[in-house]
Amino acid sequence: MMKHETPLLDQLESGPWPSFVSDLKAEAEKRAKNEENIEFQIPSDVVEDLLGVLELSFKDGTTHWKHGGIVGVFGYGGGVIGRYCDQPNAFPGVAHFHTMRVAQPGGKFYTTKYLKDLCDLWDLRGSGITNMHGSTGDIIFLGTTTPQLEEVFFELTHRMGQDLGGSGSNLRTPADCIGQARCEYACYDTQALCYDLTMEYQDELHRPAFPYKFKFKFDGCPNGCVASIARADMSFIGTWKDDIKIDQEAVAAYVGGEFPSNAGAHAGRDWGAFDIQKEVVDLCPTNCMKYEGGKLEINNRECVRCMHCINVMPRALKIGDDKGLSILVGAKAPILDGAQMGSLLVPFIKCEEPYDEIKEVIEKVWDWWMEEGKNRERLGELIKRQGFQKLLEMTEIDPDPRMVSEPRSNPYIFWKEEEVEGGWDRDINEFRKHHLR
Amino acid sequence: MMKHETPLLDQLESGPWPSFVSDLKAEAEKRAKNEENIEFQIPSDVVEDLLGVLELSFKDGTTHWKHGGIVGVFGYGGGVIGRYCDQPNAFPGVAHFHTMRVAQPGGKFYTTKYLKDLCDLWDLRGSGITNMHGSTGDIIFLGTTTPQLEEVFFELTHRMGQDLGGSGSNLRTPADCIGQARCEYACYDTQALCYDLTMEYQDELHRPAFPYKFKFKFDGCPNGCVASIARADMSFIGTWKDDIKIDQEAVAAYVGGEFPSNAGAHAGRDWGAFDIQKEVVDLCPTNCMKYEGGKLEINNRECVRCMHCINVMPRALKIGDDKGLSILVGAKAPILDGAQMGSLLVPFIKCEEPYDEIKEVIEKVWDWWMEEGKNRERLGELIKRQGFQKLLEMTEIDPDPRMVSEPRSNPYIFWKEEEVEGGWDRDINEFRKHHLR
Amino acid sequence: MAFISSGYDPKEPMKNRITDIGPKKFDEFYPPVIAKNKGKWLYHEILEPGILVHVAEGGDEVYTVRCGGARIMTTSLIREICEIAEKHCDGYLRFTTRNNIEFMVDDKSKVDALKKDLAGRKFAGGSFKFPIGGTGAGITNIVHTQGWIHCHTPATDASGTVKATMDEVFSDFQNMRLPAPLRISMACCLNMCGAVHCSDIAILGYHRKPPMLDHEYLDKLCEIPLAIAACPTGAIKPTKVDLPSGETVKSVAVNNERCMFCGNCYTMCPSLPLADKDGDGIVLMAGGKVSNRISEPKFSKVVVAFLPNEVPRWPQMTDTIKKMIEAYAADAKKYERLGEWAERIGWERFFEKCELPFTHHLIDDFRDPAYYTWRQSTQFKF
Amino acid sequence: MAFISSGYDPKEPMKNRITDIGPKKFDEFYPPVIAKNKGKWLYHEILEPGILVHVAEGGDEVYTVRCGGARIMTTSLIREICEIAEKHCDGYLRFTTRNNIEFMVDDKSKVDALKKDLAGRKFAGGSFKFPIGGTGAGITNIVHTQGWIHCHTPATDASGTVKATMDEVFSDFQNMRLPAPLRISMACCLNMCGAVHCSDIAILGYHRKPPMLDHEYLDKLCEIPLAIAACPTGAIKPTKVDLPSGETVKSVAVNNERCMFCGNCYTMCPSLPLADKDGDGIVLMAGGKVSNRISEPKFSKVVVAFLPNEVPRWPQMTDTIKKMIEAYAADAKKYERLGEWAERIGWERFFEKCELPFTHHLIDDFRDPAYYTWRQSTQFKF
Repeated sequence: MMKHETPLLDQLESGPWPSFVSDLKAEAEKRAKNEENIEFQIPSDVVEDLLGVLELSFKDGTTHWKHGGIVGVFGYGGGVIGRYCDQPNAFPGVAHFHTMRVAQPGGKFYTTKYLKDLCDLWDLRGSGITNMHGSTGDIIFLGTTTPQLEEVFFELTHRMGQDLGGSGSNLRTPADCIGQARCEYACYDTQALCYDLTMEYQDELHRPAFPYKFKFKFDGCPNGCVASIARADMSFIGTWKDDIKIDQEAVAAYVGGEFPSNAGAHAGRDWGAFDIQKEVVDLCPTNCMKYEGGKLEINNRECVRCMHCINVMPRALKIGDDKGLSILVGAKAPILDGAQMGSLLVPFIKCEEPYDEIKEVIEKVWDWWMEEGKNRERLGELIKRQGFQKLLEMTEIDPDPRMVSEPRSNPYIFWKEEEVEGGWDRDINEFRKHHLR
Repeated sequence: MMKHETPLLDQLESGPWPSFVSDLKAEAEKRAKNEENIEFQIPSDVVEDLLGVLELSFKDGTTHWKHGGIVGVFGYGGGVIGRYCDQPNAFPGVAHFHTMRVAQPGGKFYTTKYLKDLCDLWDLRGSGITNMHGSTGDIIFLGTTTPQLEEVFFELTHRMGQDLGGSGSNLRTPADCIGQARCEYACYDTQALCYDLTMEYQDELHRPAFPYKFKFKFDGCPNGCVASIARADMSFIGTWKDDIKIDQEAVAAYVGGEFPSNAGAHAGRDWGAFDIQKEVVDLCPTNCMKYEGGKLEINNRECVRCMHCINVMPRALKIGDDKGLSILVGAKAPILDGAQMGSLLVPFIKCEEPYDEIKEVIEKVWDWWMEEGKNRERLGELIKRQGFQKLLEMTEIDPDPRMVSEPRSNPYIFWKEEEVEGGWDRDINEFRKHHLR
Repeated sequence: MAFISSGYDPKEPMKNRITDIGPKKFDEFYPPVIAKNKGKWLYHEILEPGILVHVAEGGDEVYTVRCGGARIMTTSLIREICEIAEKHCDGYLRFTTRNNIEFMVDDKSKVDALKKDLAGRKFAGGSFKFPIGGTGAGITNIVHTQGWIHCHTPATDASGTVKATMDEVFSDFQNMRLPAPLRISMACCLNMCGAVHCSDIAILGYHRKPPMLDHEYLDKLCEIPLAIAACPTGAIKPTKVDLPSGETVKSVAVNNERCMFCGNCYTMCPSLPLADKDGDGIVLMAGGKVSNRISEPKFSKVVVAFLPNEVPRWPQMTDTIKKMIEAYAADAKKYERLGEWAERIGWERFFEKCELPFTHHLIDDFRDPAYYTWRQSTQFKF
Repeated sequence: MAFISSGYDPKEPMKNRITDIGPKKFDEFYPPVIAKNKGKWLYHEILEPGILVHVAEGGDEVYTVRCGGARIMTTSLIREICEIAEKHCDGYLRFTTRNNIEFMVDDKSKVDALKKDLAGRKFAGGSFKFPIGGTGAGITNIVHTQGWIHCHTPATDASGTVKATMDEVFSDFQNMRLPAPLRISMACCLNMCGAVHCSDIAILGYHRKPPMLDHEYLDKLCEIPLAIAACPTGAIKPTKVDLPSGETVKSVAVNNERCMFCGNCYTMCPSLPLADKDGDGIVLMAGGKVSNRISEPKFSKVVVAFLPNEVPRWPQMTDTIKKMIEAYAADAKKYERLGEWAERIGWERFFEKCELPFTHHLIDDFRDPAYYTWRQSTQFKF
């Protein structure tokens, strides 16, 4: 018998999709029984009260969580988000219900040993509820009390060799796609770069010195599986400079229907026989392909590496050998000034340890943003406010037509005095000799 | 022998294109000789001094014309632009050199009788120099003195039945394309509508009551030969609602090469034989055409009336019968807030005398703009500032997805109190009963 | 319960302190077949919905079974996942960016037992614990935020709306009949922790009432200048208020007409709550994408300005989503993402085919760029 | 010279005054064949460059000979036009929107004599008075503004730049070898009386020095608040200035860093002149169009940030224009307008093929919409 009735939430137990309500109810029961005799360090009815307060929100259509307040672990400015219930008397188990962000490993690969250690820790010192994973990528420990924060941190660092992630106005835990670990499209080792930068910038991650949050995300190719172009202040997206490699025999196998096109992704409907002309050549955004006499040709100079043809025929077409990445900057969600996607700052850069060139770009961007950014101004907003040209000036990167989808359509060029012959100082009296009033 | 040496301008006499310098020099000589003994009412060396001051500008790279000052004809706020030379001693003939705008007839058709009457008047009372025509469309009398302004106006109105055009913060002289007078594409009688509105709004044209200038332009079809979509605060662009009419025999004649495609417009190069698939069907922006078995088919419901197919085969394809026009609003050149093109306000409206429905739209737009527009704020800027929705509210036009190229991508909807259940007044103390601080 | 010390000494917080060690290094967690073949993968194939094979240069293969899951997850469920991974996968597993769980085996012969095991596990309420799917031209798991379960600014619930939606579109999680992948995302307010602004379909919580003013406490709990500066439209001004007690306090006044309900002021100041049962609800957006495939990445567009919070299953919301998906599935061309389809047919047709009303709210009126969304052309469809 | 009164009495301006009669009604000026067949035209054809025929339902035809001309035109030249029209066209003629002159005859037999007559007329300096052309897939007359000949704000000359350009591209005025029509426009400052912002190629006069401050006269000649309000970037502030005379006057101060040289302040206040021999020159824009044909109307883009005023023939400017036209002619597909070509090949290729340098000035930094011109995609060409 649960502590609170949850008639509304109970209706979310039916249906095929995994029910978080069922999961939570089972956990609540398990904690109530406590067959393993765990010495819970926070109230054992925390899950029941969480269900109770959520049911109340379903009933009255509003949240019952209050602002965070400042809680955290000593010396860190992020990693913990304070959370308090606004009905603590009715739901004392969740009166304090703080979040801890645990930095996730690259590619989100795990051993069960590691996960079970996390579970043991969190069963003892927290609610037993997690997010796998939070929006930015961290493992989220959902709900504990203030005294447990340092304890959890101590056990994480001492017993598991594991740190907290970022929150607040600092570098957020960088996230990557699966990359070369299990993907043939990856143009660079996303996990290696992500890990290297994460370790290099631990200070920025834990001790806020930024105007606002800052996100790195690492996509191995333009397919963009971690959505870095939409979500990261700095997106690192793999690309290549040379030719797509064609295996003409494999092309023939696709045309002949021996290989499933698009890696089988469209198998749920009968779309008819694979038609290389219609499905590949005609859909190329730059029309740089030709299929004639059983041979596929690509004018690579006109290719924009959209990945479509490679996605459709992964066994026949391979990314090039001269690989690297593009850096885009400024993506963010709508608040406050409207959403932005990343804008292309570095069309191509090699991705080689120790990544000095990449770090140089990062640090120049940060120097500018820390100097000029206003409180709670994302990088994208600063670029908009001071201009893309200012970004180029501060990063000492040469302008390149690749940085724009089109040149400006307004002629409002802010010339600088040193660019204009004769400067700006002029003598009005001299002028008036030739131009009477 | 000319009064001023013009070595720089003289270099603009060579080359094939009509030389304005040659024309002006000839005129200067003619006035100097004055074989017809005209009693010039302004200095007879006006053209020589104009060449002189222009040569000076070529030499010193700056203009020598000053601000207008307020000159005009009694009771009119527009039609005259004052102009003074900033070197009156060196060029007394153009010390005062005002412009008069003469309202041009629709389609810019003329009789020689009319033009010669204008010439007689302008030889006597002005510089003998015109613009045929000014940027907005008027006949421009370029250069006379203040005392001649009323004289010219009197003669124009009394002897020629001809009025001045617009300038300043008022309705500018409306302009139209050649329309049904000599074009098979015209979806409405541009000259009739242009003339009717010009006469209806004479007061707005001559007596500034507007925040800034306002332009009407009338394009008979989406080809847009008077560029109304780029240049008019209110553009009237012909269109149709029903099917493009197809003459299959004529289609066959184009395919067979009997009729020159594109009305012969590409005859200067050998583009090869006409290929209806490549040149028409494949270029349709909505892919709504098919050419199979010698028959051209159009899925008219998906047609966006871009005119390409009709332009290519004018003898085979004709605009529909259910004709009317679209109204777009807000176009303007860059200054001050950046350029705008016209935005679609009325997707379709019939164009029938006495045009009451059209006038209703115009007057509602004006009422709003005159009420809310700031000094020197063009309509397009007001629409941007107060929003397209406000424009719809003020014109009482229902929202329609045709008005947008895409819905908003930001969710920042300014809901109004009356749209939200329960209104906005709430009791914080009641709220705090359920949500402790 | 007795306090159990980890070893941390609050009196000497720096003693033995370990900091800045970052996450675990990725390669500690690679299954052997991954570690061996990293960077040498040749190609992959989706064998059936939810089952992938990747083939490496040397001939090694890894078979992946992808399962959906709620991103809110108890340790009990994680332990169950571990149990499965130990039984079938030598103790390795991974999660995807979109909260799917992936179990990998290095031989085809191991796949069937794993599949069967996963498919057989259900929660007490009857829902699947580990539904297999989420691959290819179908619908994968919804990325989302916290909602009423843990956030102070939401305008709707996250886990509830997601469960309701995934139940509605479940067959497309286990099928690949769509013209292209369809990504649904959910954010419970427009802070958009989930960055849903580039999704094929986005569910967004939205407030519609300006903040209440808790004058009595405002100056005590908030820094007034920060609250004022937080407003993107400049709708908040400082003021003084006479309380019923007779006391005069510093507070703020809100120009309600200029409020766009973003809640940024509330984020800075808890005395300005917006949440309201009638005011809060759902905005639906559509047509975004992040991939650079064929066309460039696109923002989602607002296609439904408001739907009420109909707990517990938001039927109008799920019906509308379903309607969009069915219209898209019926009309789009192979490979065409939802936004590419809408652009090809024209948004006027999108509203017609999805049977959605077009209201004035959908016309952009936010700042200068709004202009670029209006139609500056005579090209449109009747 | 004696004053000749028109009959106007300055002492009684309202006596016999006629106002608000508008322009002449269009149909008074229609040639008979136009009046008869208005609204009944079936089709047209360009017989050769500059010569069109329009055929009406009943079989009537009108042949049009189109001639270029400078838009600045003396009465002598107009009289010559009238003489031609009387000789060949029963006293009718018309002008086009782009300052061409059109002579119309109602029978094919009349065309040759008219052509010959027109082609034979030249100015003393050797240029054609009435070059025939300006039709189809070629270059027609340049619409333009006043420039140094009559305007107070220009940054270059109009008639001079136009003459130099048309001489350079003259063969394309009389030919139809281009992929599509190419419209060149010219405006002598960014007031853009000529609205050149949607042209295939636009020549634009531009200042690059902030206004000089004529403090001594400023408050006498200007309304200071209007001058301040005129600045779109808020760069002008009120101030007081001590003159050498010792007098203190009200004036304005300009924040030069924020000046974008638009000259709007000068329009409101003559004591703020911008013009300067070194500072002023030419911006070239490209890729605009107004037609809705195939693609929607487009703005022109800035492709050359500055070229000096090299009088009298602006050779760098005309060379650059010629280079763009030749690159376009060589590379574009049939029917493709210059802007459509640039978009298809990508602007990175446009700069390469036209051999134009890409400088930082070409990246938009004007307000919020600038963002939309940056590249938010990984799609680009090396």
